[in-house]
Amino acid sequence: MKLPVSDSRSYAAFFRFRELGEHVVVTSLEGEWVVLRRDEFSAFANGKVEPGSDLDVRLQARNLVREHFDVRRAAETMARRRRFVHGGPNLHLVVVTLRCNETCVYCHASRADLDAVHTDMTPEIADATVDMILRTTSPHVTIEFQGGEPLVAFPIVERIVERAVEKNRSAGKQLEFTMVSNLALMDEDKLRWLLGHRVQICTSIDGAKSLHDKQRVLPMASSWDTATKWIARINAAYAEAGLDPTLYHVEALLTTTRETLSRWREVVDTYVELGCRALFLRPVDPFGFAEKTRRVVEYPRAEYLAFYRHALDYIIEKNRAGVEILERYAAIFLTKILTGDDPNFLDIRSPGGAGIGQLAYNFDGKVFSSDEGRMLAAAGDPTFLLGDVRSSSYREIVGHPTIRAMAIASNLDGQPDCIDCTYVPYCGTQPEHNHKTLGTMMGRMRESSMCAVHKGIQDILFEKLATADNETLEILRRWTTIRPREHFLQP
Amino acid sequence: MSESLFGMPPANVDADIAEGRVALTVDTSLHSLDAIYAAAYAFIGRCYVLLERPAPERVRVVLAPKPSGADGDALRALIGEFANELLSATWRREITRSNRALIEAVTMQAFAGALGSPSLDDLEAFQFGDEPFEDPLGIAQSWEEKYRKKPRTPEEPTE
Amino acid sequence: MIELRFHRDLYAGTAIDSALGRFAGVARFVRREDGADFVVEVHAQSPGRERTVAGELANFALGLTVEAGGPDR
Amino acid sequence: MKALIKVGYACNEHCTFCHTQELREIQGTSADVERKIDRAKALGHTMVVLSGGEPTIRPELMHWAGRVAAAGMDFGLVTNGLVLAYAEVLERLLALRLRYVYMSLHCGVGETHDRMVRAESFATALRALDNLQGRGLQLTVNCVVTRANLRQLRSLVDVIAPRTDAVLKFSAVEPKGGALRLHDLVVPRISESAAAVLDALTYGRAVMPGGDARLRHGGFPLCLLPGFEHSYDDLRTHAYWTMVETDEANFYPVDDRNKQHPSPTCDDCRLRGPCPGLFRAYHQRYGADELRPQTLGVRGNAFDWVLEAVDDAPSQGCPLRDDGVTPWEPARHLFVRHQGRVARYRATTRDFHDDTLTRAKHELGQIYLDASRKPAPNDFARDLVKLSRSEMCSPCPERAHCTGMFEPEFSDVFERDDAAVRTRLAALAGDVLEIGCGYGRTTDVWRPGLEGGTLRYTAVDPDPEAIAATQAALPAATLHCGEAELVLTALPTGGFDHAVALHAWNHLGDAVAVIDALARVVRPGGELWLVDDGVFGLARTRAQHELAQRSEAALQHHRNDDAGRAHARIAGRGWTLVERHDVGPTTSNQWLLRYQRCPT
Repeated sequence: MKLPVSDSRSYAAFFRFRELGEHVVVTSLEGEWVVLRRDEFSAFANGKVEPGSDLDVRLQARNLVREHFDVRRAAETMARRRRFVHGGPNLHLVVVTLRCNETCVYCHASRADLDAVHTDMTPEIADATVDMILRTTSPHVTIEFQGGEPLVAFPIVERIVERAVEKNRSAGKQLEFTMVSNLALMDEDKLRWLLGHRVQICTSIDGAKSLHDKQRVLPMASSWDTATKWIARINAAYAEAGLDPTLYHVEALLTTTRETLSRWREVVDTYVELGCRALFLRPVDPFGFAEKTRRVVEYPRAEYLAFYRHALDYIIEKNRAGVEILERYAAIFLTKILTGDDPNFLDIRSPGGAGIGQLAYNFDGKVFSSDEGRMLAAAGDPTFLLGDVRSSSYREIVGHPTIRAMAIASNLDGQPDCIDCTYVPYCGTQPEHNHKTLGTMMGRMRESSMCAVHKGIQDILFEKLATADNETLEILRRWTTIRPREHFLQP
Repeated sequence: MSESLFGMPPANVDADIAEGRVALTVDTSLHSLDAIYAAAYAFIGRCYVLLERPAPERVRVVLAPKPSGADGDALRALIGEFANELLSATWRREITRSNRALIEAVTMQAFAGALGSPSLDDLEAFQFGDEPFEDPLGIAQSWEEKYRKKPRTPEEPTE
Repeated sequence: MIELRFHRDLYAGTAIDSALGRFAGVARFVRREDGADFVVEVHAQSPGRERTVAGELANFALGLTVEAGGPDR
Repeated sequence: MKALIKVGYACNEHCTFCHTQELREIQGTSADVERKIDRAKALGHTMVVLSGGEPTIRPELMHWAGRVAAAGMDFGLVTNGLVLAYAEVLERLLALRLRYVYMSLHCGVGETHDRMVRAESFATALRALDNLQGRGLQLTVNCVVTRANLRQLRSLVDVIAPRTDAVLKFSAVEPKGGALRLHDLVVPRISESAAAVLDALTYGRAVMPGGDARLRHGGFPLCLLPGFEHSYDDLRTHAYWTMVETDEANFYPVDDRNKQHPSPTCDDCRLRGPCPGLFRAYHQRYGADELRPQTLGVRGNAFDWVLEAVDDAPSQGCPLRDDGVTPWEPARHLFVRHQGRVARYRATTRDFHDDTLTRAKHELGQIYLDASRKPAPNDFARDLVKLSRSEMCSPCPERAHCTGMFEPEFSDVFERDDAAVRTRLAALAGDVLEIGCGYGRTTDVWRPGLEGGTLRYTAVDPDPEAIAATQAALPAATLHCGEAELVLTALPTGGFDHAVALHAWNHLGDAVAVIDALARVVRPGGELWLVDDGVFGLARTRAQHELAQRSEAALQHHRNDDAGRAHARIAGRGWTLVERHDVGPTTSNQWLLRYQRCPT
């Protein structure tokens, strides 16, 4: 006969918890979770759970009961969540020019005017950049063209793509290209070339026309009209090529400014109308030019979270009405929460992706931990500069002391507050953001706006998981299934 | 002139608003010197930081924002932020100690994964036959290695 | 003149020397020892400059002490 | 062309005066040094010299020497030499192309040397010095002169004299690092140390086999070492182009920014070009009273940038910027782009200080390509093509600290500026006095006035042949042969309406005396015209440069005044300035000052 369970130490395995209204979220060391009613939690924490009861079964299923704690399972789950650490840098951001034809109120990229041709990457630097990228240990390589506006320096984009494809014949990576463009300088010739070379095209849409044009100023024209015209054109081209339109279409990126907050419905409607399947409700960054205009575009994080909640509810409503569109933050966190996998989103993982998951290459050959690190340097703070494609070796860049410090700083197992946070198995911090906003790479999470956002979103998601009906849960679950877009892999 | 700041314990926090300085007196039985260093280090970009020893078991951390002219509110916010960072550093030290194995394992794997093994390029730079020479007389020892421990060193010029 | 006092328990003497060397060109310093303190007098043309030099010197000495792993033991 | 790489600052000695004393804990990584060696090669250096701290105590020494040799460059060391007391170490380094050793030895008296370096080194250093004999090395023994060895410098001459491969150099101690910390104990007054060095050099000249050719000095104002002005020695005389400190990422040109030529003491000194001046920290403490500026004597007013290399210009981008601008000297390098090619020139002249070169090149735009085949161009309008900063530099963020890209500008600034002055002079009427008429350069300016009876012309020139030539061209002119300041004493008070000095001002022995004399002979209300040339540089091929070096054209300038400095001498001496044209990027190198004689 078993002895009755008499105290918490002998019933519950290691757990973290967070009160959420009528509920309590409980997570285990390795990231298993359960949402309990308050009375259930009290029983769990005090060791008053009836053996064999429904609650006991649920808790055992989540590996939260000490007596039945499955060490091997916990270890495997933890390893699966951290699988990315074996990978090496897979995302390579290449800033082919700082020149840009648009002027955006929040521009992070430290842009330059169109006549600043000296901010174009030279062919020699482009070649050295490709060579450096293909030295990564990661079997997957995504080269993302950024700017400035990459179409301004299109010959460099072409050169990099062609050289990378050529070099990859011996490197043998799963190679993809993405270009982030405002599309204003797109033309049929460039489009044909991009489609022919399987370069995925992304653009920025800030909401409906009035908001978009106000925030993204294109001299003499409407940036909205040009972008949406080309979105339709490109989507049609994918369809003509016989590609599944649910999978192959232009994705758009949103920058949430103060103006956006009250216009959540309009933003979602806009994205749906444009045929986008994903919406990423990113708050504005503290980097680059945005710093200077912060007063104009910044807002308290509580207001952002209210906006997020409204928008998410509305997106779910759309889904219930048959429209397939997901919110990217939700998808990232839900994948971690529901599947135990990690989608390897580099800004939300532990340790973070700086250097060991991504690298950013500036037009002048300088290599940075990330695009944020590059933007800080453009604003005069070279903390995250790692080397130069022309003179540094790959191992010098990736093994740079700054990267080591960042890996340790962004490992949540060493982070006060995070270590006790219920959401630690799913979360991540970004040393560049901490450095910029709090003056230390480590960060202090209670003061961190990024933490507030991550925590707030996960609160909303767990609330949904605890209270939503089956149809909604099904929608959320669907967001975690990733359908690979194999067409964009270089053959 | 020392004065207290609203909402701050006067026994620990004092300020000289005219001089633009604020100080926190820390009990070293609660916060190790390493934690104090860590917190102070994070502030040397923004402030002039001076550590003082008013008594055994006490370190007084004086912060003066670099652009002078901070008012009482700014100094209060600053020392508050410092106290938070100090607490954070102390706690981080504890956590890092208890989680050291896990952190090291993850960091090591992440680097092994990202760095890969040395390539032929790396090996190419390695030259065989350029090993250091023999130094039987200890000539190539640094001055510090050779002389610092000795009781008698040649004198400084006396002129 | 600004007088800085660096306690031996908190600062490495070598760090202070290095800091003094680094700033030698920008002001005049007088270094002495007083009990457990290393004392540095900072003399510069104006009080504002003295504040800046003294502050930067103290930061530098602290930074080097931290990098050296603490005071001389 | 040498590149100097400081590998770290640790050392097996601990000199009292060490200028990197506070950096001893800083060590460069091996990979860092390797990268710098590779970069030196890419920049076109032919020798890499390692310094520290003490480079020979690094375990990677052989590895680095091997890498330098493998890159096809020679190898050098700035060292205290102790490790070279191991004969086998020296053998291995010689096999790896060691060609240059700059070694410290501070006294011929062992105890003094050891006390200065705070180590028992003297015997080891002598053993090394003996090992280094007869190996075909470029070998310099450097002695830093401090209060400790000041009175024993001759002893070092005695030690070095029989070791005939070595050149002996006495260096002023730099008040930096240890020498600054212990300034009063270490740094002697410069007049005192220079006197001791002068004594040792004079002694060395008498007793050393090879004499002057084996004696050098560095860091002493040249005015304090009369008779040894040409024995100065510094990074540039050793052909160092660039250097890199341990914590720097890229190479920088060698420079003298830690030293200065105190103004006004040194302003007119003819030794200024090669002279190191005073260490700033020294000047701050003691001022410039000890200096003895040499204001008399002739000097040049032009210098050469000599062609070093020509490459194809890249079709886009800037070759300088793409490669990093820091290694190129803003003053001494010159890049000229023309028709798809880029030519690189370098000025090695020591006739002018870097500041003067920088001003001529970057502020005043006085750079010309010598398109002639003459030793000295004498028809500027035809011989010289003006070079201007390329448009491509305009938007460049590196512009301010880059040596810049230049392009030929085919506008004839000389003819234009000259014609403007001539037209105006031709309109003068009444009694005109010309100072320095030369070989009839201006006769066609005066002829119409003389023949038309509106002008009476008097001229002064010290050269009888010039006087004869002018007289032949202008029979009606009144000419006087002699130094202007003397001739003018004989001319009548208030006898002239205009005085003119065209390209004569900087040739006058005592310009102020001439100005005062002119104030007497020009009537109140009359005018003084001064037109002269500023310093300019010529981009030349090596052949052109050598031809010019061999030419016998004598230097004739007694000063290199620009309009501002000339005016400073004239101000307050009875003349009112009415017109001033300075030299600038859009003009030739000609400036103009016009004055009116004050009424009283």
